[in-house]
Amino acid sequence: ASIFDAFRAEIDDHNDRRERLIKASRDITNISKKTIFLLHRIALSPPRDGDAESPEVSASKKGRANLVQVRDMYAKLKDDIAGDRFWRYEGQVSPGLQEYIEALSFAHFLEHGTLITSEDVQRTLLGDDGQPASRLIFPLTVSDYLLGISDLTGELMRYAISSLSQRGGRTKAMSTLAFVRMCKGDFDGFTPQIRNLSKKQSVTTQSMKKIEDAVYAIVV
Amino acid sequence: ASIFDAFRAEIDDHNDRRERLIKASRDITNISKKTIFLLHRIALSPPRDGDAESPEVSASKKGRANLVQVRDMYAKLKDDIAGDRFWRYEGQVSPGLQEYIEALSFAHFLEHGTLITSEDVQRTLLGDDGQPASRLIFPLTVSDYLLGISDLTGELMRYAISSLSQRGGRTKAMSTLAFVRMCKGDFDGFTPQIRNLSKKQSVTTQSMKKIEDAVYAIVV
Amino acid sequence: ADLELLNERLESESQLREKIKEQVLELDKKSRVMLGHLNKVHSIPSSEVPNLLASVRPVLESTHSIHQTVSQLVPAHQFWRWKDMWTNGLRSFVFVAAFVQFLTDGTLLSLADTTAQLGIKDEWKDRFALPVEDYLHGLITLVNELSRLAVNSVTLGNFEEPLKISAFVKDIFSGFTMLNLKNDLLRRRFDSLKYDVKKIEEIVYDVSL
Amino acid sequence: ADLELLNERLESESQLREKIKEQVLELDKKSRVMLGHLNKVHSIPSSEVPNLLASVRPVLESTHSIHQTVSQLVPAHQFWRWKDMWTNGLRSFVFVAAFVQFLTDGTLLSLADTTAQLGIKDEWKDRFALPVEDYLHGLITLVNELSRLAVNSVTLGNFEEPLKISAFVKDIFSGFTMLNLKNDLLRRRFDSLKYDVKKIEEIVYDVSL
Amino acid sequence: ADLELLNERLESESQLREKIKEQVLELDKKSRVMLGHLNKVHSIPSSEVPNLLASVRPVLESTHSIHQTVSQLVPAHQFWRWKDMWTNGLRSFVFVAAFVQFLTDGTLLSLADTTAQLGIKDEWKDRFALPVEDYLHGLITLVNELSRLAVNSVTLGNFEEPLKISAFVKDIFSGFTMLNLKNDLLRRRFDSLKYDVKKIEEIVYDVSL
Amino acid sequence: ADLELLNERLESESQLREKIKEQVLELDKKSRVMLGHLNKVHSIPSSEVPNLLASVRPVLESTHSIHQTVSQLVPAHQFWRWKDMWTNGLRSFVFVAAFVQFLTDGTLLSLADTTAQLGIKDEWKDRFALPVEDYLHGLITLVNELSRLAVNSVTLGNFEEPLKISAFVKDIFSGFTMLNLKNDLLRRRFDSLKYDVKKIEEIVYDVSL
Repeated sequence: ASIFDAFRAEIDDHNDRRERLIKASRDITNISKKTIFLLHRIALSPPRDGDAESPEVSASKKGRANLVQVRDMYAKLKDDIAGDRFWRYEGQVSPGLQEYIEALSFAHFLEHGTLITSEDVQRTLLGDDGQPASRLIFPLTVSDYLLGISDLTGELMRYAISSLSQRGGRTKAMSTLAFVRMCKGDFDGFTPQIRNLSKKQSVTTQSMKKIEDAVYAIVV
Repeated sequence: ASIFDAFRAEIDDHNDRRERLIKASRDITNISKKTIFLLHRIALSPPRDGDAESPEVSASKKGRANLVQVRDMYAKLKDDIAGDRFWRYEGQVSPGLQEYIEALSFAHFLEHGTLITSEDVQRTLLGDDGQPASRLIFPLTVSDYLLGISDLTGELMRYAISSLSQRGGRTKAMSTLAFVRMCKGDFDGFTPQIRNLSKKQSVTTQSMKKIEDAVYAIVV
Repeated sequence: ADLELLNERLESESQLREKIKEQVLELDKKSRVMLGHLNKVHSIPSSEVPNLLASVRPVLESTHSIHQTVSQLVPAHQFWRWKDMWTNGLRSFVFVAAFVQFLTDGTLLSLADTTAQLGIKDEWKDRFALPVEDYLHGLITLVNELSRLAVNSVTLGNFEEPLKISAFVKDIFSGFTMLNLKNDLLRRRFDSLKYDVKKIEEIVYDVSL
Repeated sequence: ADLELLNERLESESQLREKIKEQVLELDKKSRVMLGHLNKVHSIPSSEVPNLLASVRPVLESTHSIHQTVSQLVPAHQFWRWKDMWTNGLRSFVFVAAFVQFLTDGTLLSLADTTAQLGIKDEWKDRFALPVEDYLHGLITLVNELSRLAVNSVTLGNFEEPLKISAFVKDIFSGFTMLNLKNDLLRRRFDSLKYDVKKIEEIVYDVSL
Repeated sequence: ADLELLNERLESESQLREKIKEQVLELDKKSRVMLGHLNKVHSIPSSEVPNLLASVRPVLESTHSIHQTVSQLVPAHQFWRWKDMWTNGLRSFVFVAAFVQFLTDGTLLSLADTTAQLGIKDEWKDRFALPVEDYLHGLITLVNELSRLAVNSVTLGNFEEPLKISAFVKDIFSGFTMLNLKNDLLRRRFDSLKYDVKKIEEIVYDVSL
Repeated sequence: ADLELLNERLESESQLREKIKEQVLELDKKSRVMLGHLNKVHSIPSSEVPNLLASVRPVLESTHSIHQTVSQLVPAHQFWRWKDMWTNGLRSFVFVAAFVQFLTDGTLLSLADTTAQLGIKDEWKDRFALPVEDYLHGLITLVNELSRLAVNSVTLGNFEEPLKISAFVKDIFSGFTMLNLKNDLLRRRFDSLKYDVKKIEEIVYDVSL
């Protein structure tokens, strides 16, 4: 039975690592959700005279500052997700990561009005020395990127509809609508390859229609 | 809105009656389950010298005495289930009724070793004066009869397997097995017409195989 | 022998079911025809409505003889045993009769009058009847349809119709609020009536501007 | 020996499944491309619609050769065995063809014309065909999409489009009312059409004020 | 006009469905009768088996004419469209035929012989046939039943039967092992065969002690 | 541009998946062949076992080159990304190797020796390896099979085999009890081992009488 001793250590290591990553994923989800809430609150607050930047830009900056915590958490976990381990524990890492991408892409949209690229997301996940590729904490999968962004459209729906009650809200809503339509159109091609994307695309479609209906109601 | 006043009274009546019948059905289920427990206990107790009747017969008598309570409950409810009302509230009446039939048929089997007929079941559901047909508290449907008996086979499986550890248990188990096989065979023809019977027949088949395996284990 | 008896009972029930089903298919056809006709009310001027109703009434009457046939098929005291088979059709006939009545003179067809218009006789009551519940379902369908009609009549330039509809629907709605409905389909459909009432009020508001 | 024979048959079926699947993936790609193009109709002025349609038509035509390939892969008499593999794609092609036709001249594409536009030949009928049911599914998708278009055309300032859409959709709706549908997915989708029709009528109402 | 045509097609399909259903009900009755008879094999001495089989064979033959009727109802090329309606019955006939054969001479009925015994003609192949998959389902049911028979024959004092069953079942099992099954119901049922094989082996073990 | 890049990545991944799948189908075939051979061990005298094993070993060796091909297909550090594709096959190879070893000399094949017998090289470890978990799954399958073999060897008159099996299985079982398994498939399969161990003990008891 001595050969089982070695197995025992390996299995215990695996279980511990799995637990650590599940806990970290929950913490990252919480930080990301709080950041999204913060982004809504600041971006929709009325601009004050004398402010150098628009509410959106200042929301985005504060949001991104908040999200640095997430990067630090990943850096601390890097031994648990290095190399092949990332793939072994992908199921534990993904949920938090997708929430993080959702928050990050919302912050990016508020400042630039564009879709954050996967490269930009990957760039926030470098090791301490900030060097490229070789220093990735872990590789960003196409799936996590697309599924994270897909969740963004629901937030954008709430953002667009809330902004309709403000001055200049219609323009804001129309540009948000254009963005959501683009996401919907661009991502449709990925549905066969990415699991669960098709369900999220249906949610995106619903969000898009809700913005369209809200804009319509303002027009007539 | 005055026409709605009449509707209101009618709807309230209906709701009250429904509640009464659901409660009664639960009480009847409880009495029946307790009776089944009693039947197992007495029938499997060792026969004592000097007893005039076998444990089975005495179980059956006590069980049937117990079940008179059920008949009395139905008699008390007779206005709620008279005539067409039985069909309106069939869904509320059936669950308790089927449990009652299960208990009654178990008592009958213990005394006679045969399947109680639907007529015999119906005869326990007459009005106070004990007159036939015209005094039925309600008509017994083929479905309630067959579904009630189908539940019996599970009890018979427990009964047969318990009795195998007693003297003469093998003969008892073989005759119970023959009875269960007969139920299975006879009821198969009814599965297309009776909803849910086919599911209960699968349970009967499982019970039958369990008795077969138990008898086999005694043989080898 | 007992089982054979049971089998005979089941056989005769299943034959009865087949016979009733045939009649129900006929009723469904009539229902589709009348709903098809009445659907046009949303796109024709009010002057053409009487003609439309004239085309519906004979179809509604033609259901009487089918109802009678069903009432003869159903055994005594077994109305509730078989009624699920034709409930959908019956509810849509209630809707048709009540809609026709509303379009004719703006009044609400009572339960008794609906029963009469569907040719259902009181002496059949343990074999074929119109229960309150089904009558109420028909009225809810009517309100659903009237909120649509309010919209379309304005589009066709008829600004009186929404006022008429609004008063009518409010009476029905307040009648329903008196009922102590259980948490069933009728309750859920009633809960959704609020949106129709609100929609109709908004239209009345719009045309009053 | 018998089992070896059976295994050969199972193997060749599984190979055929793979081959059909490859074609179906191609069809799905084309479907996504066309839906992607047509999606833009909600955000462009009507003057640009002809160009949009011009970009869709050749893709639709390019499905012909794939349909032909599939029709050659499917063994004689086995259309109904394999059709589930491409049903979704086929229904979306029906939608695309019917949407293009509506946007072109406002008319409804018939079943026969749809079959022709998808390049499906009558002589393939035991291997590849367009069943009635799938045609009807495509039309329901079209109505769903048109209720969205009615909303967005108003937002873009085009107040004529909802009127055109409303008349078109009413015709389809009253056609469906007459159909004797089984109690299946198609039936449930038809039941939900009412909401689209109602929504479009409300839009016509809004713009008529 | 197009929709009327479509409705006619839907109507005739639904009538056809009814007609096939009638035949399927007949087949189901015969299936239940035969299963009822064969069920007795578990409680009778082996000397009575030939009589039992003699009572089953004519019922099995009587399915031929119904199969023929179905083959005439199904439109050309539409076997795969309608087959789900009778698949269950057909699989139980395969089981019956194969069980009868095993009880008669201990051999395995081939697919071709099963087809013949069910009176299915090769010339109907685009309307009515016995697919490999359904034949295999029937064989799995046979193995399930034989594990029960092994138990009961021992109880009845017949210690030879389990040996015969064990050899027969092992052959079927090793045949299945070679098949490249899809990940579907058939695959799952095959996976569960292991338990039957194991159970039968344990019975052989018990009687060999 | 970013999306195009993503698409290229997905395309190349899906091509890779296809290539690996081809290899996996080959592995599955080999697995079926070996399981088919080894299944015969339950019905042959022990004198014929060496010949049987001789027919299995070359097939097991023939998997080496496929494992190598897979190891070359998988990108560096992506073993865990792709391994689900061949896990089932790999576990059955572990079973085959360990069963062959047991039948040869009655010893337990270690993880390292299993890895060697499957031709898996240590230098592939971030692309193709034999994880502990899969090795353990293979051992559980072996115990399942050995409880069957214990039964059948007695039937064939070999009363020594159960004793050998019993000792062997007890060692494995006590090894497993040292592991802290999570509530997953491996745990559930381990829990079911108790029944096999008990069964084998009963057989040892029977033959010791």
